[in-house]
Amino acid sequence: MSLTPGLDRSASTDESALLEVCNASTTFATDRGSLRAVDDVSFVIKRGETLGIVGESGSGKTVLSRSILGLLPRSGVLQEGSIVFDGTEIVGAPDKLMRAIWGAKMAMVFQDPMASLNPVVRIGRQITESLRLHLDLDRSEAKATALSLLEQVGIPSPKERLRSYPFELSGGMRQRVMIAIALACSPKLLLADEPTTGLDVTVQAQILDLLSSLQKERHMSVILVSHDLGVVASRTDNIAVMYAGKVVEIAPTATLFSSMAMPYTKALVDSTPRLSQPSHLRLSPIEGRPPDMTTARQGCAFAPRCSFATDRCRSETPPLVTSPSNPLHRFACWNPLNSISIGESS
Amino acid sequence: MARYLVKRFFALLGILFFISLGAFFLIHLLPGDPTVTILGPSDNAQNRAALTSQLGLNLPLWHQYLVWIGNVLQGNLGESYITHESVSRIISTAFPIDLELIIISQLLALSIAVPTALASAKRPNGLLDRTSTTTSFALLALPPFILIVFFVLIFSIYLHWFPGPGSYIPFTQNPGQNLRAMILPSIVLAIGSIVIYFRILRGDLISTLQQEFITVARSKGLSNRYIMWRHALRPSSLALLASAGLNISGLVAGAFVVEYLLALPGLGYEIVNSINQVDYLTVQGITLFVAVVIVLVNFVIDFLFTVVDPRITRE
Amino acid sequence: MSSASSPRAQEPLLVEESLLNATRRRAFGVMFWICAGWIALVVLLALLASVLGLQNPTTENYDSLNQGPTLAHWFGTDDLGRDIFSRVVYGARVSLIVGFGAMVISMSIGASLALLAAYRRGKIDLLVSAASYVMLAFPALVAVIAIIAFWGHDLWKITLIIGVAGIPLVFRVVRAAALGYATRDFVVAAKTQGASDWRIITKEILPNVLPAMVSFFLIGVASVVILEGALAFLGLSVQPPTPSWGNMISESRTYLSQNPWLALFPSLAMILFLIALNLIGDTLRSALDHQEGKL
Amino acid sequence: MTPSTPTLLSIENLVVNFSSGRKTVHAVSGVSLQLNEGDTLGIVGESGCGKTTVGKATMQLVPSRSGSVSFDGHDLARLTRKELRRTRLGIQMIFQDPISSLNPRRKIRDIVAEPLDIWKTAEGAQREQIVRDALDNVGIDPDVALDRYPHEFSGGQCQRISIARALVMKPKVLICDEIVSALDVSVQAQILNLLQDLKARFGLSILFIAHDLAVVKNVSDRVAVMYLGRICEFAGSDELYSHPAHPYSEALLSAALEPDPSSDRSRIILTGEPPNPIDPPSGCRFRTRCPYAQDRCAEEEPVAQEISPGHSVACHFPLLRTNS
Repeated sequence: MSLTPGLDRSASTDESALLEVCNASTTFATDRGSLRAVDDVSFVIKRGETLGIVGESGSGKTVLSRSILGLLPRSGVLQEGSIVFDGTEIVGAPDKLMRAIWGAKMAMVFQDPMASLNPVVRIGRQITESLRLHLDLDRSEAKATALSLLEQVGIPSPKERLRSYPFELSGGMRQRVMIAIALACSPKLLLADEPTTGLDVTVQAQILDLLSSLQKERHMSVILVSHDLGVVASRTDNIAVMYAGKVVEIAPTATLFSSMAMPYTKALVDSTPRLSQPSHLRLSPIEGRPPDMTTARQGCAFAPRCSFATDRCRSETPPLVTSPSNPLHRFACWNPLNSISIGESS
Repeated sequence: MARYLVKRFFALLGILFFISLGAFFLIHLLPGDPTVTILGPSDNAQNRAALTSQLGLNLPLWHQYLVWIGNVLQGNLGESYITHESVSRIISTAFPIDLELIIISQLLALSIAVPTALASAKRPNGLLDRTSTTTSFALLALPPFILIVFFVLIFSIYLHWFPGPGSYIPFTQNPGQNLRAMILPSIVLAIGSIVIYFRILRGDLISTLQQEFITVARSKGLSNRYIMWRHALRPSSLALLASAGLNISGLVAGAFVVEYLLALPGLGYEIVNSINQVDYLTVQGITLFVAVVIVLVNFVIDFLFTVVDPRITRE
Repeated sequence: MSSASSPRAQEPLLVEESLLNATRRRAFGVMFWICAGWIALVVLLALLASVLGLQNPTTENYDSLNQGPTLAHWFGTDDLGRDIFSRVVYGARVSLIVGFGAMVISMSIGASLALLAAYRRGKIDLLVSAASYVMLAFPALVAVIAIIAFWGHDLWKITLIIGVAGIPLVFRVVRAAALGYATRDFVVAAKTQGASDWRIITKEILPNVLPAMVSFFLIGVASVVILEGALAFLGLSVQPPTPSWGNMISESRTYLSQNPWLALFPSLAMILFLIALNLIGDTLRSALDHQEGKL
Repeated sequence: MTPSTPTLLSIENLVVNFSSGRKTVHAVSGVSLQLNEGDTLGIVGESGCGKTTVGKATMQLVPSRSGSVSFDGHDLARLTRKELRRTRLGIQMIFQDPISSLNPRRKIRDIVAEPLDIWKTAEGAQREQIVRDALDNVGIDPDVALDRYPHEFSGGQCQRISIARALVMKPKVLICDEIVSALDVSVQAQILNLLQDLKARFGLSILFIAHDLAVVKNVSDRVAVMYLGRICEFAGSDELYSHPAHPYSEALLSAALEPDPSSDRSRIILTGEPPNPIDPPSGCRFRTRCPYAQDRCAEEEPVAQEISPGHSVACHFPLLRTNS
């Protein structure tokens, strides 16, 4: 596919690409004018690969994941660019077409499992309904499959649980049920939007481990969206950092942490308190606040909060460029950090 | 669930007790002398005193209450001071009319309100939604008595489609005639309910459709129709049920007005006449009966709540 | 909209998720102001009825019976030759007094109890809630009819009785609204700063519940106007010859086939008044809901 | 009580139960803590461990079943309502949800001035000046903020305003209940730094309640780890994080995620979730999830024992220090 400007050719021609997001933008009509929540985002996910999307609130990560899923409201939303999933163009696709993809090839795990499960429908039916729809199973086959799914996600006494209502389960169990629902028809792509944010620390670790083991077993692609760098740090192949609707840095996970180029990424890492740091260490917050997305901007969106910003940063928007040291590392910055590392590897 | 219902049941018994007190004291604390009603204003004091003690009206109020409630518990609601017909009999002939009226009107109301609400909520601010919301708004401002006045004028007097007031025939005598006489009052009564049900259900459906679990249902590839009926309707019907419980009292009131205006000899007609004739025991008896029915309907609704939302029994 | 318990970032709610549920902001719009103007006009006419030089609403004139609208009688005359326009204007007084008067009674008592119950909870709440349940289970219309029938039907008694009968409903609505605020952290914060119960109820909770109360008040007035009309049909509202909309519609039934105007004008007056009240109440409520979503 | 660090707030054997229908929720079961002057005491634990209830019971916002809370020499539970209102001013609380903490229908000026209005301590120009100073102290521009409503501010700014309001009456103790968990990381760091500054400037003592281990470590001098209504471990901040002695503390620390792909240590992943506080396990409450649990743990409730100065643990088989 050659119609992917802004994308690395080696990435776009890779046959094993499952999802190709190309110059995707999503704009909302609001009271205060149009709001470009996702702004010209491009990336590729290969089969079996995990991409972490990290960003603070308002960075557009949630809207991006919904855009990929094609689940945005119809009115007041403008989607541009192209999102090709497994050979199908998602942008502008009618619901009729999407229904064959939703649940069957692409599934989503949402943030709040209590809100994601229908409170008055038994767990069993919430799992079996997509099985019966997509795989055409009869009632007993669907039930048997649901049972084995519950076992796979580690729910004790799954048989009884099929007849339970969501409120009878704990938070962690509910999220396991959500995962079972999402995995029911063996999708090729799983979008997990803040899947552990409301959960306790010890449960969060369980759920993330479960997700990554299932992902390996099924050779599924996963998009893990989180505000927490810690969540994505150890379980992804690549990480995309979003700020003000744009992907500002994207790289293989290890590369990102070892040689981050975008000052925002570094600031994000530095502002997070760490267990390994001594107590009372002064944190380095990012001063100011993210830009108002409804007003037109000039230059880099992070420039007003960036300590390295120059006049150029404030007037010209930096494009997403490939790092000279690593073809898989791309960033949008005029004054990247770690210029030494570029020199080293070239 | 059983424990929840038992708990509700005992709460209802308590409510019933207070209602019996209410029905009794409401009537007895008010001015008015039944002996005047029965004997006429010109009778002498001696007869009046005799009748007072015969009716037990000389006893202290609480004693009168105990006598009355004792009889009621044995199924004896007393008899009318005027016609000497037993109150239970008055109720048993009048109540089927209310029942028929309410059942027909509610079936009518639900069969119109639910599909309209589902269709409207699918596209809020769409053409259908705006039309039906505006219509419901107009209907909300049409009191039953105005509707009746103009319906009678148009459909009975000008068009002769339906019989006019006072043409009630019991169902057992002539089902066809009976239904013809009931259509007009049922429609009038239904209109009020349609508006309430439509507005509540539409509002709840719209907020349910914004819930995450609806997005999840869509992300499973389920059809919109399936999502509306299987995922959205049930969690949205709680407020509808609750309003039906509150509405029942208003419905009875509406039925009473409609009956009185169209001279349908139901409970409403009877009670207004009894009140005008200061017929204590009949008013008391019918009030108690109606209150008990309302309480029982609410008990059924409480049960339906547990069917619609399993969370309720376990709080 | 969101559960406050989850330790997640709250801000996306404001920024991103509100977009996903994008509903366009509803301004008050022209209809709202037309309706408000209409109600103001009705109130003004009713207040000034006696100084406007209208014909006496109870003066009978046998020279012009059952007339349709004319220049002399804009709305025509009734079966006793009385001017219908003037009767409609004077009749508005009854609807306004009963409607607003009864709701003022229901609101002031019901809302005070509700705020107290919602904030203090415990025994007060239990007691008043139970009492409201009992009262709601009682067939209100029957009670109202019976009391009015036996106690007498002048304007003030009707207003008082309907007002008292409305207390439990107001209580339940306001209590439900207030409960949502009574447990918010800003109430707790005020408490820890030593605010008295009175201060918390009036300064912290009430301002938040007030818009819902205003909206419910207007819709309540509409219901009471309808109830007064129904009572008139049962012969239990103000007594003739004093005009009220309900009385006029009720009396019109006798001559309806000869003179539909008799019913038309008072009906129109009532319906337009009800529509205006409902629309204002509803607009306020959805404006409130919208605001709520933003908070 | 040594004169160098006198105890300001002392919680002794606090027990708080809630009734849920016919059942009893054992929210806090015998918690004792001392907050010394100028100290920051962290309480960390998962949801439902009772940490928030400890804060609320300290403020007498929920009734305690037994135990005592003494502040500045007063037993708070024994004060009359009137005395409590006055004494409690010395302790102020900041909550998790910045939006819900501020009355949406009042202007920032009136929100911050609320305690002044309640106690009628300042009026007119003086009131205005105090409010302005308070906002200045937390980094909010009073000229912009005074006449605005809370919904015009971001979560972080609302949290600053909450802090400004809490500090108006010059309290000695600040109870912070999950105050940064609703905020973005970058904003979170701003608030944590602000808290440190204010503490130093106004000589505050802080009870810092949170679920995030790294955050608690960053702000606290000493940390108590809670599980299901009890304190299982209590130690100096750095000590606890480097040498956890309770198996629960160890598991909690190892489950925490760090923004660093190389930090994937040998992890202890607990199975299951905390049991229901309606029916807590006998003996040690952690035993149902503890990888080292033995019969004794079910029979006997472990009492807190000091394993090194200032480090106590409630476990029959505390982890030894040798493995480090």
